[in-house]
Amino acid sequence: MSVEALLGTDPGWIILVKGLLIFVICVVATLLSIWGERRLVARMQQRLGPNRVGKFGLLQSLADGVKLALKEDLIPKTADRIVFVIAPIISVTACFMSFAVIPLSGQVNLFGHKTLLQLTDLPVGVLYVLAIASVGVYGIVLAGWSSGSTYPLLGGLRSSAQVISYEVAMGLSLVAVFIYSGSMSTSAIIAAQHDWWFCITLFPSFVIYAISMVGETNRAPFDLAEAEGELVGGFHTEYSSLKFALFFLAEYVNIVGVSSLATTLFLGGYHALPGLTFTENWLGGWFTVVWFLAKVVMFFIIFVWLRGTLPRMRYDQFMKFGWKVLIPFSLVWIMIVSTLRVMSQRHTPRAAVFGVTLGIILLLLAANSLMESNKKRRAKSDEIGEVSTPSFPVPELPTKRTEQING
Amino acid sequence: MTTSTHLVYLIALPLLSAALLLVLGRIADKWGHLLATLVSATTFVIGALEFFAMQSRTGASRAATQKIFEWISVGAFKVDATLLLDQLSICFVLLITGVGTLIHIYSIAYMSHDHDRRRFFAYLNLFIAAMLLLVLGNSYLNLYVGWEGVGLASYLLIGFWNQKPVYATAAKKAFVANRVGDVGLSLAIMIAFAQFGTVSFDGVKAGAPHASPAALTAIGAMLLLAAAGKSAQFPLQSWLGDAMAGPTPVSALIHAATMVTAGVYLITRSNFIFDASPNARLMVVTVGAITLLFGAIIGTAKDDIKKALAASTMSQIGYMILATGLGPIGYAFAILHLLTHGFFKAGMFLGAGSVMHGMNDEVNMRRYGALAKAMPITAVTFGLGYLAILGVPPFAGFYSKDKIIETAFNSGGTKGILLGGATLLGAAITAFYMTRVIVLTFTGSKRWDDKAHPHESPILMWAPMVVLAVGSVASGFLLSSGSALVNWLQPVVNSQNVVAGEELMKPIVVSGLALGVVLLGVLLAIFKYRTVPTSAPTQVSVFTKAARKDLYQDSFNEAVLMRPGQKLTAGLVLTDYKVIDGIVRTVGWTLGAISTAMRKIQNGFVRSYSLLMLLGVLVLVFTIWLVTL
Amino acid sequence: MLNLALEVGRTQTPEAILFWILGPIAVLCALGMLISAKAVHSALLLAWVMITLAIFYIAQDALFLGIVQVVVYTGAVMMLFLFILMLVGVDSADSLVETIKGQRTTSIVAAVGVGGLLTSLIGRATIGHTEVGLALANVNGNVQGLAEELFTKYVWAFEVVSALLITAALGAMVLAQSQNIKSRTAQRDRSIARFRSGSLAETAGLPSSGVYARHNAVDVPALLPDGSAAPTSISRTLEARGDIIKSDVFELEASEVEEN
Amino acid sequence: MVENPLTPHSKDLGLVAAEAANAPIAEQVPASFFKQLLGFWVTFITIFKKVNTVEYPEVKEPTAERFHGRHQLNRYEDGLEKCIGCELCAWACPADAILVEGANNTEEERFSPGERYGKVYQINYLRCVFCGLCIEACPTRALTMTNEYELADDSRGKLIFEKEDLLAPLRQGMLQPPHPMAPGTDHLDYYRGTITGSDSAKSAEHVHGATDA
Amino acid sequence: MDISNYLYLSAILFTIGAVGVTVRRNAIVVFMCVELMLNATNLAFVTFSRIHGNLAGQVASFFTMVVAACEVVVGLAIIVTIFRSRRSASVDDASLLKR
Repeated sequence: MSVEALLGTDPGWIILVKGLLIFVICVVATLLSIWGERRLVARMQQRLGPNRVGKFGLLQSLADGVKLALKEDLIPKTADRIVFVIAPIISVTACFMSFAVIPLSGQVNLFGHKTLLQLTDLPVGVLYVLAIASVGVYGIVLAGWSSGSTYPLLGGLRSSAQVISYEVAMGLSLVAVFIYSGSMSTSAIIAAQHDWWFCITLFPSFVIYAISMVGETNRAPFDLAEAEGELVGGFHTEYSSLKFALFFLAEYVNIVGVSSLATTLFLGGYHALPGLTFTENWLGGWFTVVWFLAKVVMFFIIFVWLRGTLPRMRYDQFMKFGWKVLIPFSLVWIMIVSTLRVMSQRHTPRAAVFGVTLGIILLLLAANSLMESNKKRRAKSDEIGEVSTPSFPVPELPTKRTEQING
Repeated sequence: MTTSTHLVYLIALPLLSAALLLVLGRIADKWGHLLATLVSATTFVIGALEFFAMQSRTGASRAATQKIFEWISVGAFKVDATLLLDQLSICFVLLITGVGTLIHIYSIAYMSHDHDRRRFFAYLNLFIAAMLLLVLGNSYLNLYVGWEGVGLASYLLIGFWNQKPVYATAAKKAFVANRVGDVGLSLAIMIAFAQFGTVSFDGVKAGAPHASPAALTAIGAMLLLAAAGKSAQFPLQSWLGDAMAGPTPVSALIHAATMVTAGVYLITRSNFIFDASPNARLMVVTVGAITLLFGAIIGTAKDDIKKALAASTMSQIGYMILATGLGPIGYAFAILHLLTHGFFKAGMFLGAGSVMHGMNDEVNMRRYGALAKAMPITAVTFGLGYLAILGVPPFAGFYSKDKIIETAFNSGGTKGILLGGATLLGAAITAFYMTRVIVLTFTGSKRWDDKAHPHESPILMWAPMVVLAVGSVASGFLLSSGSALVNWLQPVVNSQNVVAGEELMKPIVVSGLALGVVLLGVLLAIFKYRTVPTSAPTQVSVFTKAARKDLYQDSFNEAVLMRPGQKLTAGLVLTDYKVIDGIVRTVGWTLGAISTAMRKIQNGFVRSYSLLMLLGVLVLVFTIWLVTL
Repeated sequence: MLNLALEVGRTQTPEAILFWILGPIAVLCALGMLISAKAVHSALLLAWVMITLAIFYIAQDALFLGIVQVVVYTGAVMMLFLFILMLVGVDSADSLVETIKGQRTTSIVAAVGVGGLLTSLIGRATIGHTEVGLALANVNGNVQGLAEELFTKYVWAFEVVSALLITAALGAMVLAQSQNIKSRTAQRDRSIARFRSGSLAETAGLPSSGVYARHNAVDVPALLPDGSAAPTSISRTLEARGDIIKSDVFELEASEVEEN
Repeated sequence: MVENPLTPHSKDLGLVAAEAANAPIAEQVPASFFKQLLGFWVTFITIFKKVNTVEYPEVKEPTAERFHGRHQLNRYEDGLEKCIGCELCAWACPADAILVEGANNTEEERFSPGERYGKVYQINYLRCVFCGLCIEACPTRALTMTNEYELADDSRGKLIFEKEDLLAPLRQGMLQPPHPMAPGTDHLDYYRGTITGSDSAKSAEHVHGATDA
Repeated sequence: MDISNYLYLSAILFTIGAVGVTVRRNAIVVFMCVELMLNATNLAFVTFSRIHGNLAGQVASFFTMVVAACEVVVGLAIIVTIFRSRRSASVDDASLLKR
């Protein structure tokens, strides 16, 4: 049955149930992912992590959440009260909204009703996710501004600049997917990955998306907005209690969100691994949810791994990386992809396709060698030439290694 | 009609190269000339390939077209930028790219000491592109673009050394004279459009037989004016001598071989107009005859080697124009003469350049003499060109010029005798002044300073000369053997559709006559220039004085055109100042007074301005509201 | 909400409900933008108006345009406004007192006049009360339909607009960055410049006053290792003020250098 | 060329072998990209390594011998306090955490062997930085530090330790002061450490016990 | 519902924007009002598109968006430049042209 047919016949209550289900999944995923992250990072540092509340510390996040909610709610005197309250709400709302178009499962039986675990399927679904993400930035910017103090303002500006910049790279990386799937709807993109997942055929896009999704969610090593050494807590420095908890929630739901988008766009969505497709019929189709969640969890583990491994980048390096590496690279990649796509659609002979590919590779290599030689030349020009010794005694220039033995 | 996809490269490549060289600037200094030469050679190769492809086709499918884009589309009026390569254009394409490439090569050496060599080559490429566009366009409008393009390139190249005011003036002069011709062309296009509703060659050709004779004559006259401007024909001939201010390769390429022959091309291309209008043809032959004598006479008195050659060019193009005016067979002979002339005149210009190169840019022939020993290759190649222009068998000029003389005699009646006589006389004078050039330059006693050390030019310079010399020896025979060119051009100009007129003289008689007068001219020149004073004698006849002054062409222009123009301008300026400015000033004063009052609205506040705009919108909307009520 | 909007595009009554709820809110927000003293509040209210319009677009079968409206206007343009507001620091409340006489009254009257006339014109218009609907135009999908229009009929305009975009971006960069075209000389650059100066004397930086000298007052020049005074060691401010003692008094005699 | 006087002599500074001294300085360039990726392997493999965490409330590892823990006011063998109320510890304290008020011993009420004893002795553990300067300042070794570190509490008041909180517990043979010095001894004997807790203490205990009873 | 309601709404929003441009002094707010006017016209375009049943209106509205984005970028850069030199974002302070 087609997606429209499945979704179009949903009665209102099914939509409500699905919405509720998505909400529950997001919140539970947040609680579990905070716990999982803490446990995993702890193991990477040879620690145990939270293990007190509940079995294996599973309820730790819940306990923290309750604690946060019960804390005193402070609003700074210089804050803009209305905006201060609205900001976290925008953040949270936006991050939940993007789940509307993400298919969590294949065809399932929900209370005797055949449907998909997807709220709606838009022809411009992925674009919609990007739009919602751009609205989500408001939460950060407004939180930073409305706090009425310097650190949050700077943090807010930083993180929104970051999110906007990386959104560009992210959008560009998705263009290749659109070109190959011929659609912007999530279900059509999943269907287009029937033969090969896009993470293989469009590997560069996948890499760019994976990098920019980390930048987009303000996560380590790109968590400059909350660089404790520089900005205290970033945009949420002045926030406390439930409002802070909302930001926390938003951050993790965002992570789950971008991970699910990555799953949908590059890892074949809710489909099983190739060769295991028979599992998709288990539990009346509900087993596809497991596949979907497994892939999301894999992405989340990568997030955690990155955080456990990499040091935080410097802000200017980070922006440079986004604008001068990721974006140009994706532009070039899109050109290549569209060329190949047009060739394949026009049934250009295989030899021509290979020729073009070879040419591109040669061009890239040439560019690389040019850059290398340029670098070498610059290094040469950096060398200090001969210097005359003045009339009075001065220490020798440190041109040689002199190691001093201590004590 | 065949559709080709490669024609556009003929124009695009040199244009791109020119743009690249101009845009890149000094970065391209090192390799710019090589790129330009390479591009030029490439266009030649493309042209040659097209030629062979065309040969392999037959009949109507020989001509090839390529539509580049839809250029103008206004209602029913549609002009596409389409290229047309037919039998006529391919001659020009090969000539332009072939001679052009040789001259590119020549210029590498000739311009090697110039700082702006890259710019020079960029202009050369620009010229090649424009000229190719001119000969490849399939409508008058396309041709017009190329026409203006070569005018621009010529202007840029004549004034290439524009640091000298004289050269800059020469460039301007050429440009203005060309503009007069351009007005003629644009008028011709407009009349054609008004008459036929189209400007494509095919459309005009189809419409020509049904048009009114007056319109055809008008178009023909205007086309002739255009041709006269571009090809330095009477009465717009005065710019060509001054155009020698440009670097010698330019003179060779543009002002001898290619651009100046554009007029011949234009008339040949418009053969359907001239065929249908005897009046226009009469004008053409008149202009041709006048110019051929005019140029020849000027040539006898010039001491500047390049100017002497320029006068010769003028005269030779006069021959061609005359030939085009003689009807269908004349077109083919005109083109034949054009091609051979392209070879030997370019060769001789390059020879002159080579001489100048060896003589520290000295141009006065009275300071040359006995250079044959110092530069043997130059002397030999120049000599071959000389023999060709004289029309000595079996050199190229013999085949082309004699045909023209013959056809002129055969055109019938008094007209035939007059024209034939003019061409014969021209041939004699040609022999005289060309011999004079040879004698003054290569033989006799040495008259140069001790500072000059004449030497043979480098291979890059003499190699093109040799190639061109070979061309001037062989091209005539090759092109006319078995009426090759006449047959080739048949589909375009109907050259075999000749109504057999009565033959006034047999060809052999004409040839004999011509050779006789030529011999006369040669002997006269050798006799007259046994000894040559290093400075021109001042006690000379009125005719010599007149010839030295270019037959008073500049004075004529000044008296007839410039002075009355100045008077008119002065009068207009006075009127403008007193009457029009008076009115304007009154209006201005009034407005000023009003503005002073209204200035208070201009308070510098953007918001006030936007409010005024809003009020304007209010008025507008209110008007609409009222109107639709 | 999106789903709802999609639904109502196809039926009449829900669209009316949507319109009569969101329309007045949009008008109120626009009015709020007009009268709020804080520019940030204005920006937020405007952003909401734009989102409302996006929903209206979607309700009118312009799905792609609706999403693009959110991306472009809400996501980029309004975000840019917020950025500038915060970066420039004009986020404090504006004074709403009118300074130009008659400006406010005139403009409100004029604008209301324009609005009233427009409304009246729309009311009288013969076309516009019925619709043809986009079902036919959108038969291959809204995005595909738009793409076909854009890349065939309007491709020239599309290219021109893209050129405009690039030009605008360049222009903005030139305007905003003109002061920063040259990279600032950093410590590293200065250090390299010192070593490149050709003499080792400069490499270590300027000596501080009083070093090796007989006194350590700020107006006493440092002594270089050969005993000569280093005038560069004294602050230029002191020099300008004239608070300086002749420096050669403090130089060591040649004999003293020997002893040392 | 004259030898540069400021050039360090390799011998003086203990430079390593001449070869190493002449080696050019390696340029500081980042490692290759793939080498940098090794970091991911490090974190990954650490997951499977043994955890260093000590599960504290259940498992308590012994501290180091000289761990600076809670203070303790010591006693002589017969139970008399060593503190003489000199306040040197309070003076030495950089954090101003110690308050001492001395008072005179009387024959009826004797807490320490000499003339004076510490009547009030407070250590504020909200201020104490456990530097141990007080220990060094103490002339009678009355103040020492224990290894005890579990000092958390839920009110500020509870973290100001009084004398009774700090005093060492009475061991076998000790008697709760006030009680007189062992018969036939003076404070110098105490100081020299000749006092044992044997008889005198027992008798004193006996006496004490009798009075209690 | 009468579809011309959208047109009425568009007219009202346009009017509000126009008032804002003439009344507000803060250059950035003035710009925002201009954006509101553009948005109002966009709404009209989309509605026309629906009325006439072709996509030309939507295309026009698409182009409007791009041009508006350009305008905002350049405009804001100008505002920033003015603000740097005059420390004020009031349009009334930038009235040098009157002399």
